[in-house]
Order: sequence, then C-alpha cells, then structure tokens
Amino acid sequence: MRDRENLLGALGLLLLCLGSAWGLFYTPPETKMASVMRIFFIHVPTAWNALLIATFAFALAVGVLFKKSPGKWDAALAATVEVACVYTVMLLIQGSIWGKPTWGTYWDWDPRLTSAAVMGVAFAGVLSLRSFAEGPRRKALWTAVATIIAYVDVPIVYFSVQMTDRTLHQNLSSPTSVSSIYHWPLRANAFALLFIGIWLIIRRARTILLEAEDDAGGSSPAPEATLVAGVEG
Amino acid sequence: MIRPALGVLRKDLKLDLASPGRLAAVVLFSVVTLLLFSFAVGPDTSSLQRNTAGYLWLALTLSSTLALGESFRLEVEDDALEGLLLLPVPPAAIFYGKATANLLFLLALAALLVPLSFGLYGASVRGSFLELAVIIALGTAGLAGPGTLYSAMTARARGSDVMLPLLLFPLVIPVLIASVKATSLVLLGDPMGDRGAWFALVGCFDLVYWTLCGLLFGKVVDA
Amino acid sequence: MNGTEETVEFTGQIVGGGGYVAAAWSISLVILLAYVIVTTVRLRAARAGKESS
Amino acid sequence: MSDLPPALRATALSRGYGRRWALAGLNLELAAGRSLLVAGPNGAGKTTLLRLLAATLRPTSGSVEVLGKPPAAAREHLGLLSHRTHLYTDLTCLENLRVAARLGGRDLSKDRLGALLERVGLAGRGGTRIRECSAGMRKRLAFARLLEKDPDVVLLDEPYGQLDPRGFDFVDQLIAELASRGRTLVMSTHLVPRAAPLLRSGLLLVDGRPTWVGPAADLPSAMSERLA
Repeated sequence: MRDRENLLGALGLLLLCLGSAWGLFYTPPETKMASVMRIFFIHVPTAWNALLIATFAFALAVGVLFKKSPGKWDAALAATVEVACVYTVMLLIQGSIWGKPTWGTYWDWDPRLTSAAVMGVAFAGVLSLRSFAEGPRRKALWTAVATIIAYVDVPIVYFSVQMTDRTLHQNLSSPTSVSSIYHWPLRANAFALLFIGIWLIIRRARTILLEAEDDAGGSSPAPEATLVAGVEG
Repeated sequence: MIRPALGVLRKDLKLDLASPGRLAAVVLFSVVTLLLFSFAVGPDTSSLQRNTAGYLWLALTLSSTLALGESFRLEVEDDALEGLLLLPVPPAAIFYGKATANLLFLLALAALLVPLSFGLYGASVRGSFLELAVIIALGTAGLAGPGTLYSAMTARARGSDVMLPLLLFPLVIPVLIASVKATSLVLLGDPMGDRGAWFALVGCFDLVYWTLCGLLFGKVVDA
Repeated sequence: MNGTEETVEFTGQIVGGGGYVAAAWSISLVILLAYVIVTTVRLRAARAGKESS
Repeated sequence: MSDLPPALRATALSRGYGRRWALAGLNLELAAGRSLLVAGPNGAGKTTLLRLLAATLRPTSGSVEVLGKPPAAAREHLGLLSHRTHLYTDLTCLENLRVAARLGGRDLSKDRLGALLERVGLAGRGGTRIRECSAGMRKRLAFARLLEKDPDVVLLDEPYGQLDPRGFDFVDQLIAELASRGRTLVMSTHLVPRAAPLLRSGLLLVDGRPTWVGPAADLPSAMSERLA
C-alpha cells in the first residue's frame, strides 16, 4: 500500500486540522453572527471544491467521448463524479445547519441551495445509470454523456431559481470579500479539501480500474494472430 | 440529415397509430393524475384554480416518462434501433426524428389536458391562447429533447422503469419552474409583464439541450 | 468590502450558535471519514481479489 | 485488381467478454466478389465475427475495414442478416419494408416491394403484422429487407435458422445468385455440408480462434478431423 497519493491525503488531513483549529479557536467572533459564522471555514471551502470537482468531472466526460479506449479516463470520471456527490452532500448538510440560526429555516429554495441539490441528485443519477449499464464501453460512454447533460443543467437551474427573486443567500464568499483575519483558515481548508478530494479520486479510480479488470479481459494482452486467413482463393 | 429525420418521425407516428391502445394508456394515466391532484388538494376551488398551471405541468411531466419509455421500448424489442443504424440512418437523424415524434405526442396530450384541467379546476385564460400554445410547445420540447436521449440509454439498461424519471426529473426542473410560471401568468394575468423572461428561459433550455443531445446521441447508440 | 460590513445585510442578531458550528463540522467530518473507510475497504478488496486470481 | 482495397479486411481482430475471448487474433482478407463460409461449434465466435464486421460490435483490439473504410462509414454498402430481425412488431410486413426503403432513400413503390415479398415467399402476407408472424416468416421478411437494400457486402448469420425445407432451398438459390452477381459474401452456419458447395472459401473457428482456412469444399472434412 505504498501509493504515492497517500502523501497528498496526509497533507490534506494536516491542513484540515490546521485550518480548522485556526478557524474554530483562533479567530475573533464575527460581530453580528457570533460564532455561527465559523461554519464558513468548512462550508465555503466545501462549496468551492464541490464546484471545482464537478467541473473536473465535466472535463473528464468530454475527454472520454474523444478517447478511443477510455478505460483510465472512465475510471477517473466515475471516481470524480462520486467524490463530487460526497462533497455536495456535505455542502448541503452544512448549508442547512447554517440556515437554521441565520435564516430560521433548514431549507429554502434559493438558487444556490437548489442548484447544489439538483447537482447532487443528478450526479447520483449518473452513478445509478452507470451501475445499470452493461459492458465497459457502454458504461464509459453513458457515464460521460449523462455527466455532461447533468453538469450543463446546474447553471440553468441556478439562473431559473434566481429569477424567482427569493434569495436569502449571501454572495459567494471569496478571500477578498471577507475580512483578512479569515483568509488563512479559509485557504488552508480549501486546499485541505482539494488535496483530500484528489486523494479520494485517485483511490476510487484505482479501485474501479481493478474491479473492471476483474470482469473484463482488458488486462490480459490480446492473443496474437495465430493464423493468417488470406482468403484470396 | 433532414430527410432521414423526417423518415424516422414518420415511422414513429405510424408506430403510434399502429397501436392506439398504447397511447390510450398514457393518455388515461395523465387524466387520472389530473384527477388525483384535485383530490389531494381537496375541494378548495380557489387554490385549485391558482395552481392549475402547476398541476398541468406535473401531469405532463409524469406522463412524458411513460411515453418516452414506450417509444424506445419498441426500438429495442427486436433491436430495430440497430437495424436503423445499419440502413444507415445517421444517429442525429434518429434523435431529431424521435424527439420530434415525442414532442408531437406530448403536444397532443397537452391539447387534451389543458381544456380538461380548465374544467376540473375552474381555470380560464386571461392572456392570449396563442401564448399559452407557445409556452406549452416550448415546455414539452424541453421534456422531449433530453427525455429522448435518456430513454435511449435507460431502455437498454436494467431497471429501466426507475432510471428514466430518476435522470429526467432533476434535469427538467428549470423547464418545470419556467413553464409553470409562464403558464400561470398567461392564465391568471400578468400585470408586471414578467412572462417574456420565462418564455426566453425555456427557449434557451430547448436550444441548449436539443443541440447538445443531437451531438451526444451518436455516442449513446454507438455503445 | 470586508467581512464585518458584509453581514450588515442580514437580519436578526444571533448570539452564540456554538452547537450549530459543532454539528456542521462533525457531520462533515463523519461523512468524509465514512467515505474514506468505504473507499479503503473497497480498494483492499479489489487488490485482494486481484492477487487471488 | 490488387490496387483495389479488399472488400473485407480484419487485422488481429479480437473481442473479449469478461475474461473470455469470443474471437481472438483473426487476420482476414476477402477480395470483392469472393465468398467465405464460417463454421464452428456453438460459442466458437461466428456471430461475434459477423457483428464485428458489421460494426454493431466494437472490437476489443484489432481493426476491421470494409471496402477500405472503417465499417461504420461503409454501412451503406453492407447488409447484415442477424439473429435479431430488426423489425417493428407493431407494423405489418409491407410497412416494415417500406420504412426501410424510405430511410434508405430507395424506391418504395408498391410493385417493387410486393415483388420482394413474393420473392421471399410472403406473397399476400404484406398486411400481416409482425406480431402475428411466425419466426420463419420474420426471417423471410429479414431477407426481403436485405434484398431491398441489395448491398455489395452481405453478411449472413445462420441464414437457414428457423426456416422450413423450402426456405432452405430459397437460401441456397439466394447465395448462388448473390455470388453470381459479384457480391462479397460472408456466412456462418452449422449446416456446413449443405452450404460448402455454394461458397468459395472456408474458415473454421474453435473457441474464438481461427483454426483452419482453406477451400470451402474441404471444410467438412477439416471439421471432422479437428473437432473429433
């Protein structure tokens, strides 16, 4: 088990501890929202990474469509979609918990919540479709097509809900939109979740490749042509 | 490209007419759904009237998965889809032909459901009938386009009955939101003149997905 | 714009809320940890299956 | 003659299902107008080979060329008669034929299509729905669709299957006619002694491996030798 990516995972874990400790215990409380805003130090990095990983999945999906034998790309795609799902679930739960004390409700159909929820459900649907598809080629192409279709929908959902004008959510936070004391814990956690995400993707992709080789003759070399049937008669 | 697509459309319409029982079942299903909404909400006429657009689009969306699923079940029953590809018909032509056939079916269904829902819920049209027709055409196109692509996959996957709604429903949320809003504004009146934006939103969704699905359909049937 | 200004948009004064913070963090970490465990188990199983065949 | 690309060329063609190779390492060149009989026990890879040649199946490795082009680009010139008949069960025989003719961009006059139905022994059955047709009738209609397209390269997968004795004679005549009209023909069958005199070359597949190649006339004896 001496996979090189474990180093990345360890680095991510270290950063997560560091950023969390910093954010939770060493930042002054926010004036209006008191300590509730410390959820930000995990929520915002999760949001950035969920979106980033979903975008990466989209890029991989486009790649799969152009690859002649997409085995490795396909494994990476499936792994990425899966990790994006996990991050989205984390994101939604954090967001709900944040919503209760600040908006007085766990859930609201605001653009960001809705589009995140749709992305989670749509990506879960992609994984479900994948599990029902038969044959490696079909699995690969269908996963890619469904991922593209689902990803393109996310901004449309966002926009369509935004048009209903009921938004409670504040603007997307970035290091420049929050006070500078909060930059470093945010950055640390953002990179922590990014590294952990990459680590997870690599491990899942490895597993998917191993499992695929288990039931597809892909790994054994194609038998060489034994007989030349030059039927010229 | 257009000629084979029209050929596929013509064939699908012929298939629809060849077994009217299949269609009747879908139509009946949608009618029953409309009835169920009025029972679920209770006899409160004003809320039924206010929510007519929502119930109408829900009935259309739920029935669309049945119609879409059926349309591809016929293609995979005896590998007819493979036969089409061997003829050869370009995959994009198959997609546009079938998607248009599904759209026409949903339009016919809507033409039946709209007056029925008016009768059941006591709604009426304050705006223009033309606008109502336009938003129904745009909205059903939003269901038929991606629905055709997805059913090409789910019809050939195990567990196909669950898969199609599972994939399609989250995807068409924008279509549902915008179509319901626009239809509501047409039915109940639109003092602020907001409906144009909703029409445009569904129109954009249609444009994006009818293009994208046409491009991707080849990859779906190739596997 | 800095953070203290941004929050002016929000209504209502919230005092405390440490419980919410703890819940959000711990649930996130539990989900992440559970996923890490599942991936590790599956990777081990896949490797074991590979070696035995 | 040698400047022309062969009608069919397979290079190191292999297709795996799971850990099993359904077809492994086949090299094949078939000049235009030649015919090949593919034989072998059940599960030897005959259907896999024909589906790979028609590109309804992708090779795991290796490649196929039809008339010098990738098979998906040569579908216009290629006809496959497979175990699945590709028919719409809700339509009638004539309607199925008309759909194929229209989508193929060919003449769909009633006379022509009626003549085709008569040719395959389905005269007067044009109005019968496929759902009410027997397996043999469906097979005959599949032949009608093939004849309607009249492709340069014809792939027949077990053409005798499900047919009655008169159907057997029909298939024999059809093969002879296709050969005399210069069509390239690949066919698989278990009725080797019956088909061998009609085709030129023979190929024996065993467990997905090409095992013997030679004149079709020698195929029956090669089989009894190798499969004993």
